[in-house]
This record gives sequence, structure tokens and C-alpha cells, in this order.
Amino acid sequence: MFGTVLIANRGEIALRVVRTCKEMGIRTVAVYSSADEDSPVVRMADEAVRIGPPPAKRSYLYAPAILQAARLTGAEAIHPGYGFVSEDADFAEMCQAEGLTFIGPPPEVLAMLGDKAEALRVLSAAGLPVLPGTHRPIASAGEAVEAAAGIGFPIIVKALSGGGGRGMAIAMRPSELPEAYARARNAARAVFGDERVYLERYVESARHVEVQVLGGLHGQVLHLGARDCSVQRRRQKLIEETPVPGLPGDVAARLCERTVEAARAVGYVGAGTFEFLLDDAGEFHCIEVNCRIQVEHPVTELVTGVDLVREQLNVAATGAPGITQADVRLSGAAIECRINAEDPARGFLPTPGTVESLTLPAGPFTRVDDHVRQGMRVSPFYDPLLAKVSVWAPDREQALARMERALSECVVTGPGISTTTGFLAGLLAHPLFRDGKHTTALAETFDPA
Amino acid sequence: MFGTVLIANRGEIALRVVRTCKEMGIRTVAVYSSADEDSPVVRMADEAVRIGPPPAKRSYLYAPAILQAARLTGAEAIHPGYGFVSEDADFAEMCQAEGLTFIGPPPEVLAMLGDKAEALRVLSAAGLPVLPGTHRPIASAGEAVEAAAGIGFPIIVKALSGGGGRGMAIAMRPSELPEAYARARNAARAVFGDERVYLERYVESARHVEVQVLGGLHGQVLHLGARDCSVQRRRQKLIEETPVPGLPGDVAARLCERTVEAARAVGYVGAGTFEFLLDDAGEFHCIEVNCRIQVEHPVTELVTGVDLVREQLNVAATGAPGITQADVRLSGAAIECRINAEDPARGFLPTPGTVESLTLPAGPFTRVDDHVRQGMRVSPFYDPLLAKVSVWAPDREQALARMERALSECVVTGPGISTTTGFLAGLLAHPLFRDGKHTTALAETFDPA
Amino acid sequence: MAEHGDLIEAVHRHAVGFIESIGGPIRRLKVTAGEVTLEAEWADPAALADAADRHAAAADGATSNGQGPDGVASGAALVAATVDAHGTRAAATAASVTLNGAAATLVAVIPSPTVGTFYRCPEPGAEPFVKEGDLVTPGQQVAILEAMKMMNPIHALTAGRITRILVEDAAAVEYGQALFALEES
Amino acid sequence: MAEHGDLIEAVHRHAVGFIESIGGPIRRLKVTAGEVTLEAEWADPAALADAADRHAAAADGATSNGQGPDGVASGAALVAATVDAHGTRAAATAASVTLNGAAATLVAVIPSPTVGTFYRCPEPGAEPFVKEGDLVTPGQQVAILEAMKMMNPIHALTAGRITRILVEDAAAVEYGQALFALEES
Repeated sequence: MFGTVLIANRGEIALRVVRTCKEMGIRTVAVYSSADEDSPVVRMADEAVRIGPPPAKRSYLYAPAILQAARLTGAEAIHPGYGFVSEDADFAEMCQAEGLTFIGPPPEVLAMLGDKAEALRVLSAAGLPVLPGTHRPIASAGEAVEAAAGIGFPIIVKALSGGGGRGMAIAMRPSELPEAYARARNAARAVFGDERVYLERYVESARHVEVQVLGGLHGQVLHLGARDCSVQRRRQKLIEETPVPGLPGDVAARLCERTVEAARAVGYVGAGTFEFLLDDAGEFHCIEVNCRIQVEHPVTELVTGVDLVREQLNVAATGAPGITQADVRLSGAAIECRINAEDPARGFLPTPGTVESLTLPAGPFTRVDDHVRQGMRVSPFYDPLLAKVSVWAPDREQALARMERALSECVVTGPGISTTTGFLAGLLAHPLFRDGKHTTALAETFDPA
Repeated sequence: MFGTVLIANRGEIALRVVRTCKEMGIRTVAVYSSADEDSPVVRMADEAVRIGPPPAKRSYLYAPAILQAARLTGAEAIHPGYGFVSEDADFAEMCQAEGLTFIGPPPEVLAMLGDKAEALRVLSAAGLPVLPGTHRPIASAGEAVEAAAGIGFPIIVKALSGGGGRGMAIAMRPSELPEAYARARNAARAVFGDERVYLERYVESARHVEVQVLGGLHGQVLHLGARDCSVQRRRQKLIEETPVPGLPGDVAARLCERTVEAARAVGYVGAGTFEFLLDDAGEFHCIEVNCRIQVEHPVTELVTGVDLVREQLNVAATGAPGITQADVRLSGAAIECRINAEDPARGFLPTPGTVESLTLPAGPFTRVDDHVRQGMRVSPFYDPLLAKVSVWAPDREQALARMERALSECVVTGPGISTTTGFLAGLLAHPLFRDGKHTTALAETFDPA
Repeated sequence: MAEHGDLIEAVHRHAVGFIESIGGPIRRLKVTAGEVTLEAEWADPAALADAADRHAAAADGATSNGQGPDGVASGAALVAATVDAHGTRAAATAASVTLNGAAATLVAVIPSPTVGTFYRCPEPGAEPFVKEGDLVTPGQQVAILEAMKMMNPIHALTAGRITRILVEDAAAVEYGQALFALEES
Repeated sequence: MAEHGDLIEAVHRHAVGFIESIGGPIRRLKVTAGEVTLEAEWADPAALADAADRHAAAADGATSNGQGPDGVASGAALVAATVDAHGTRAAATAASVTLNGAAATLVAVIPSPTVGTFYRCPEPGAEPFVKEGDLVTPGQQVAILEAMKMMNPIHALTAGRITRILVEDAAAVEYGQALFALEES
């Protein structure tokens, strides 16, 4: 196992990784921007290096400073968490060049699955169902209109280097396509510096289902069950749970097995998530692969008892997971809620500020992934995630009741700070959600007031 | 199920019970003394009634005020938590007389098992091994000396109404017996207002092992595995874990089954704990039964997934547990540490005071049972328990590493406040404890410095 | 002081209101009408313990001379009530009211000795023990508290004028809850 | 000011020491020698953002006239360094030192533009770029920072006298870490 691991991230996931490293006796190095001076991870890590100013492009995305910090602290491996450099094939390659282990899939795999269109070609070839689409960049509005014929409307225009739901535009009918094409292209250029876009059938009403996999260097791939993340706003997940409500066990099992085969076929290594749309007809369509630990990994940990970060480290250090498929027994139900510093009443405007009083839930079968402390400033520079609250119970109904109880304990106050806690409680109480009949449309349109 | 439950307790266990009641949709009534005005349970409960001044005898032990509060708030049942009135047969009877459900065993059972000597006779008759002893009160030093012959030294003189390790004295050899007899008798009179004492063989070096049972009204009794609570100071448990380290699975299983039979034989109802000494020869000796929820119940919840407070409520409301023995699957290992406001450097002197900064652990497989808040006063009137930290892991070694990590996150500061966190961390690192070869002597003699 | 009557009443109302509005172990409250100033002094938590107990004892076994069984003077019992008010919304305290030069007056409350039901009258339909404005003497019965089917008399601990009855007849009250506000004479 | 030399040096030491000892976004520090007073003013977190960025930009592309690529004057860059010092143990700030009537002097620091290794000399064995007591001009090279095998020159952003070299030769430094303390002239 590694002697020293550098965590190239911030917030709750940096703390999450440090926790498991400590438990494994691994020395940790935290890197931080000057906006995160007072983050607990700076004190909890064995060493901390300030790598840049608040803007991520000059700190958490600035590879030279991260790698230099690794060199100066004698780190042997870098855990990228999620976001930032976590799926950056170039960064993974720079790590290799520096003789550092990048804790994630190899650069080739990141590059292949990072190109959304190529990824779909590969996944389809690997036997996973994908939505009809061009799966290659479209050079002009005219070409788009031609291609559309073979796809059928509605159509979504997506950025090739896209992700997080940005750089997308929807055309409900042919007449809207040219404008949607232009819009997506501009967004793609602006957001990803890569204006290439492709076309895909747009599924209006669907569930978001994903399969957690774990792969070793030698084709050992196993799954840890499926999650439902259908409660989303602007493609940002708000509530995640496992098992997938209403999905028969055998259907879920088949989905997981097919995903494992595909993951093996594409040479997937490390922890990853294969995302699917489950449409009204009950059909699954693979839409992308997240080549990293997911924000929502705790629900999987709660029903399996597997520490996914520990397994990431096992794979990175030894080439093999510390567990086999036989060790993975799914038990009970788990739900996670993301507590964000956002004001639902003002279009989920982030509400940075200093936390005056902070109470997070505790008690039976309740897990909190935190990083904010009383008196700490919630920075305006990064995502507004204050904490993740997860609960386990023998069944979904008890888990929902438990989460309601847990949310009722959350108190985060400070000048200007609002949180999504009330909004989440409202969603939990929504009949569609309680019945597990909700789609990705629920949170978009939900108004607690 | 009950509509309204009154919690006749304070601190972490009151909050613990409120949490499960909320999850079950039960309205809660908290009662509190004027020293506990700012306890979170006062706000979290649906209703709160101040029942008396700080001294417990005038509030948490003052039955008339508790029962009057129940009447005024329309409570149907009273959950007594642990300590205070939880094992008081008279209180249970007063509840009955008031038409209230006492959440615990019936008064007869409480009376029978509350008389330590009678309890041993009954348990022995029920087929459990007990230590040689008089199992009846001894009226004089002379009688003690006579009886000693049939028991063998060392001998411990115990208060009939004893508990919590008070009202006891040890005689290593015959010459010490008369003085030990007198000492125990005086202590018993002072502490329990009942000077009756009995003799029992004293086991110097032993493990403390206990079995968690759950009984229904109609002889349905099941067990939830065994716990090891050998890390004690002055018979106060500091660290508890399950499974019992080093105890072969089949031996543990047999112990649990014999305990279930005995519990059925004595008509045990509700959640209870049968305590045993495991001597160097590998023999078990039942020493007493705790007729209530235990402080250390979370470790059992972590390995079984069973909410024990929920089951207490099920039994009290319906006469039957919500689960059967077949539902109880033990998985992994769990450890609990009690964080006390005590100063190990000054003989574990309680250190009341106002909490200025408070950080409790969080993260993967980490459970906290809390009740203290930043800015809250830790009262000098009650036990100094600040929080319980519990962790789960697939095996004991990982659980120990996880607990070490969790303890390293604890920060409780304030003028005059010390905690046992460092002492606990020292114990966790002790070779005897790591090897699971420790006895109740470990913490008594341990000096972290 | 007669011409100050209204002002006093107003100040009392504000004092009680203020005490009701704050938590925290307030010990002494100063309201100056002239240059509207309001000073609050908080209790020493250490003092809380025995004081509370003394008061409880005193309040329980309250005898006609307003002495607790342990012989604590009513004044002490009052202080106890005061200090014991730690953190309560409607609990006992004392306020020294200075009205441009008028003599300071002590405002006290009679707290409930335990959890129960508060009755103003000896029996249904009868005259209440006391009305607002009445003068009471130490040990005089001012109400009944029913707890566990027993009728417990509530006595005034000090001499003074009842300025406010803080609880509705037949209402449930908790330990330490202020029942009457009175202006000590 | 000559006769005040020692005192100034002492005050500088205390100022830097104080800044090192506290966290928090300190913005301005006042130490008065006479009636020992020490005032600290904290930074406005809002200002932090762009200022920090401006400074970073300026520090990175630091040119011989001490201007950032976006044309930020060295003064601005210094303020940026100051504000960006938010929460750091050894970071930039300014202290106005009043010695019974002597003119105020501004103390600045030269921060590290990124993570790397600090070298005082052009090459091993050579003379250091600057020594304590040296006068420096804006844009003058004062050190080398090695990062990712590249040698980056560190320039003075303002004119002044080097009062303290805060980092050992060949030591690892982090972003924003104070390398030199200087007294602006």
C-alpha cells in the first residue's frame, strides 16, 4: 500500500478520502487554495500545501502546482476525488510522467470515455443499449438536419467534451434543430473550449439509474448494485438512493451483470459509474460513464458495507480490489440528501457566507459526510455542498422516515446563508417520490411553497 | 402503536429515543430539569415539560412530577431510557395504576431481577451458571464467616439492591471478611437505603460479556448476539464491542441460546441484557440482568441493522417484537467509545462547564449519539457522558483503525472541560486490547501518560 | 407613587415581557423610564444548584411564615426562585425600577413548585383567592396546584401587591413557571 | 530615523511574528511603541477574490516594471498580496509603525507565486541575489523559485529595503508564502 497519498480536491470528498487513508495508515497530503485555509482537511491531513488563489483554474485545476506539491511532500499517489482533475486524461498522464500513481482509470480509458460520442460507440459495441444518435461530431446545422432523420425527435444536441448537463440544447421538432445546434455549439465552446457537438434522441420522461462498478487491472470487474438518482435539478442530483425503487430484483441484477461485462470489455479500472436512462417503456439506455468516485457513493457503502475509497486505493496499489463479487451482499435501503448552501426561493442562488451555527444530524443509522465547521466561511468559489446526509434502514419506507427525521435536525445559519434542507424535505414528502414513481422532471418543477 | 410517548430521561438516550419515535410517527414529550433547559431534546420533542430543579431526586427520579406531566400531555406510554426510573418496579407499577404503559419489563420481573440475590437464585434455577454465593441476605459478620466456608475466597460482599458497582467490598482472605462485610453494609445503606448484603465468589481476572435479548409478552424471546464490555473503570464501561473478541462463534451461539431459554423461563419482556463474567478457565458466570436499553446498544444495532428502541416500542405496543430470530443476522464488527467530560489526569474528576467548541466525528461507517451543542453547559448534576462514538467495519481490526480515526476528530473544548478521548485512544492502542486478551483489570490500571 | 401608577404598571409589563422573551439565566433587570435604559444581569450558573434546591424545598414545604423547612428566609427563597429561573421563558426574577428619582421597587414572582394544574379558586364558582391589585402577606394562600389528584396550596412567600396573574385558571403549569407577579412592599 | 533603527527592527519582528501567530484575513496592523498599542484590521472577504487573482496574475507574469499582465500597478499587486494573505500564517500584510512622532513606514513582503523550491542564489556557490539590508528596485530579481523543473525568477514588486529573508535557501515554499519582508521607501 502507498506510504503517502496526496488528495487533489477539497470539501467533503477531500475529508472523506483522508478519513479512509488514516484508517489504512496512509500518510495524507492535502492541497488547498487560499479560500480554503480554514477547511478542516487542512488540519486533519498529515501535511497541507497551499497551491494557489481561490479560483479553481489557478489551484484545484492547476496541475503544475498539484504535481509540485506531490513532489515536495514525497507523495506516491494522487486521489483526485470527483470533479476538478478527476477525469482529466492529461492530468493522469502527467502523473504517470512524474512517476505518481493516479488513483483512477488509466489515461487511455479516461480519454476514450471522456469523449462522449466515442464513449457511446464503444459502450454500444460492448453490448450496452444506447440511444439513437450520431455518436460523432456534427460539422454544420445542415448535417444536423440530415442526421436527425435517422434519429427521430425530440433530439438533444450535446457537447462532445460535455458533462454536468452543460453545453446541451433540445430540439422538440425539426424546425428547432438549427437554433438548438447553434446554441449547444456556443455553449460548448464557452464552457469546454471545444465546440464539437453531436446529436442524440432526447428522452423527456425518464428515471436516472446508475450501476457502481469496481475494476482491477486484470479484468476483474464487479458491481455493487444500482442507484436511483432521478431527483435532479438542472441535471444536478439532489437525492440518491439504493436499491432502485420499483425495479424488480432480477431486472436490476441483469442490468448490473451486463454493465460488468461492458466494463470488462472497455478495460475499466478502479471505481466507476455507468449511467442509464430508464424510459417509460422500461428500456435502459446507457448515456455515459463517470470515471471516478461519485458524490452519492455513501448509499452504496451503506447497503454493501464496502468502503469504496478503500477499494480505490487497493486497486491503485495492488491492481486488484480487496473484495470479490461474492463479498458484495446488498442489504436494506439507503438514501442520501445533499445539503447545499443555495436559496430555493431565489432560483437556487448560491448563498456563501460565514456559518454562525451548525447542527448536522446524528443518531441511529445516520451518516454525515461533512466539511463545514461553525465559524467557517462557505466560499463563493466552489460548489455549494455543505454536507451529505445519508441514512440506512431495512426498507425504503423506514429509510424515508429516517431521512425526514435526520433533515429535521439540520440547522445551518449565518448572515445570508440559506440551505436546500426544506426543499429536500418537501421532495421527500412528495407522493410521486414516496411511491417511487418520480422521474427527472420531479425536482425541476417542484415548488415546496 | 402509541400516539404519544413521554421520555422520562435526559441526555443522549432521551434524544436517541425521540429520534426513533419521530421516525415511527409517534408524538414525543420530553421532561427536563431546570439544569437541562438548553438541551436539544427540549426543542426536538413535540412537547417539553420542566418537572423540577437540577437534583435528580427532585426531577428525573421524582415520579409524581413525571406522571403528572404524562397526564397533562396525554402521553400513553413512558420510555424510561437507562438509569433513573428505568428499572424501578414501583415506578412501573405507578404507571400501570395511572393507565400508562411502562416501556420495559412488568413490575414483577423488575422486582425479581432487581433483588440481586433473588435474581441469582432464579437465573440459576433457569439453567444459567452463577458464581457460588449465598444468594440471600447475610444478617451478621458471623453468619458471613460461616457462609464463606462453602464459597471459597476471594469473596465479594454485594448490596442486595446494588448496581453500577456501588455498595461492594472484597475480602481476599477470611481475616478481611468481617471488615469487608461492615464496609459493604454501610455503603449499601448510604447509597441504596437498604443495608442488606450477600456474599459471592470474587473473580479477579475476567472478561465482561453480555447477551442482548428481546422478549415478547407470549414467550417469544430472541437474542441479538453478545457484546464485550471488559474495558471498565470502577465498573463503569468505557469501550464496548461486538462480537466478543476471541470467542469462537459456536461458543457465543451456545451462550446466546442458553440465555434465551433462561430469559423465557423468567418471563422476560422487552429489551434486556444478561451480564456474564468469562473467567480465565473459559467458564461463564451470570452476574445480573439489566432490565432496560443499555448505553452500549448501538454496537448491537450496527451489526444487526435492528433499531432496538423501535423494538422496545413494538413490544410495549403490540406485545411482540417486529422481528424474529431468523431476521437477526450478525455482520461485521462494531465498537463504541463513551466520550465523558472527565479528567483522567485527576482521577476522572467530572469537568462540567460550557462547551465553547465542539466537533464530533463523522464520515464512513461512523455513528454518533450526541446531545451536547456548542455553547451548551455540561451540567454537574448528571453523568458526564458527552457523546457516544460508534463505528462499524467488516472485521475488528478495521473497526479499531476506524475508531482511532474517529476519536482523532473529536474536539470538545471549554473552560475547565476535559474529556476521556485521549485516554480511550490510549486504551485502543494497548497491545492487550488490540489482541483482545484484556480483562476488566486493563482500564483500572492503565495510565496513558 | 400614586401618580406613577400607570407608568409602574407599564414598566412591570415590559419587564415581565422582556423576561418572557429572553432565555438565559437572567438574575437582575433594570429598566429606567427616563432615558430609556434597560440593564440585565445574568445569574452565576454555579449558584444555580443549591439555590434551586433551597427554593424548591422552600416552595414545597412553604409554611405560613414563608420559611422553607431548612429555615431559608423568604428572601432567600425568592432569590432561589430567581436564580433557578435559568433559561426559562416565564420565570422568576427581580427588577429594580427607577422612575426619575422615585424609590426603587422590587418585582417578584410566585413560581409553581411542581408540575400540575393551576386553580385560582378554592372550588368551582367560588371567589378567587386573590385578584390583581390585592395586597398579600407572607404565607397567605393565593392558589391551588393540583398534582397527582392532590390539592397543594400555593402561598405568597413575601408581602406585596399582586400586579399580574400570569396563568389562566385551570391551566397546566410546569415546575418553576411564574404564576403571579407581585410588587414587594 | 537612524537612531530608531533597532526599535524599528524590533517592531518589524513583532509585527511579522504577530502576523505569523494569527490566522484570519488580517489587512492592516498598527503597532504603537509608545503606549504599547497594537491594532489589527481584518480583510473584507469579498475583496479577497479578484484581488487574489489580480495578485496571482501580477505575480506570475511579473515584469521588470512590476506590472501584472492586466496592467495592475505594483501597489495594487501588493494590496492583493495583502488581502490574499487571508488566513495564512506567514503571509503578506502592511503595518504602519508609529514611533513617538516618527513618520509611518510601510512594511511589505514578497510572496511566493506558486508551490516550489526557493533559491537565494543564481547557482550553487554564487552570491545571493539580495541580502538583508539591501535596497531593491521594482522588478529587481531577488530569488529563484523552482517549480516543475523550471526556474522562475522572483522579482521585487516595489522599491524598498530588504529587512528580513523569511525562508531558508533551498526550502520548499507554498503559494502565497512570504519570502522577503521589506520596508518600502
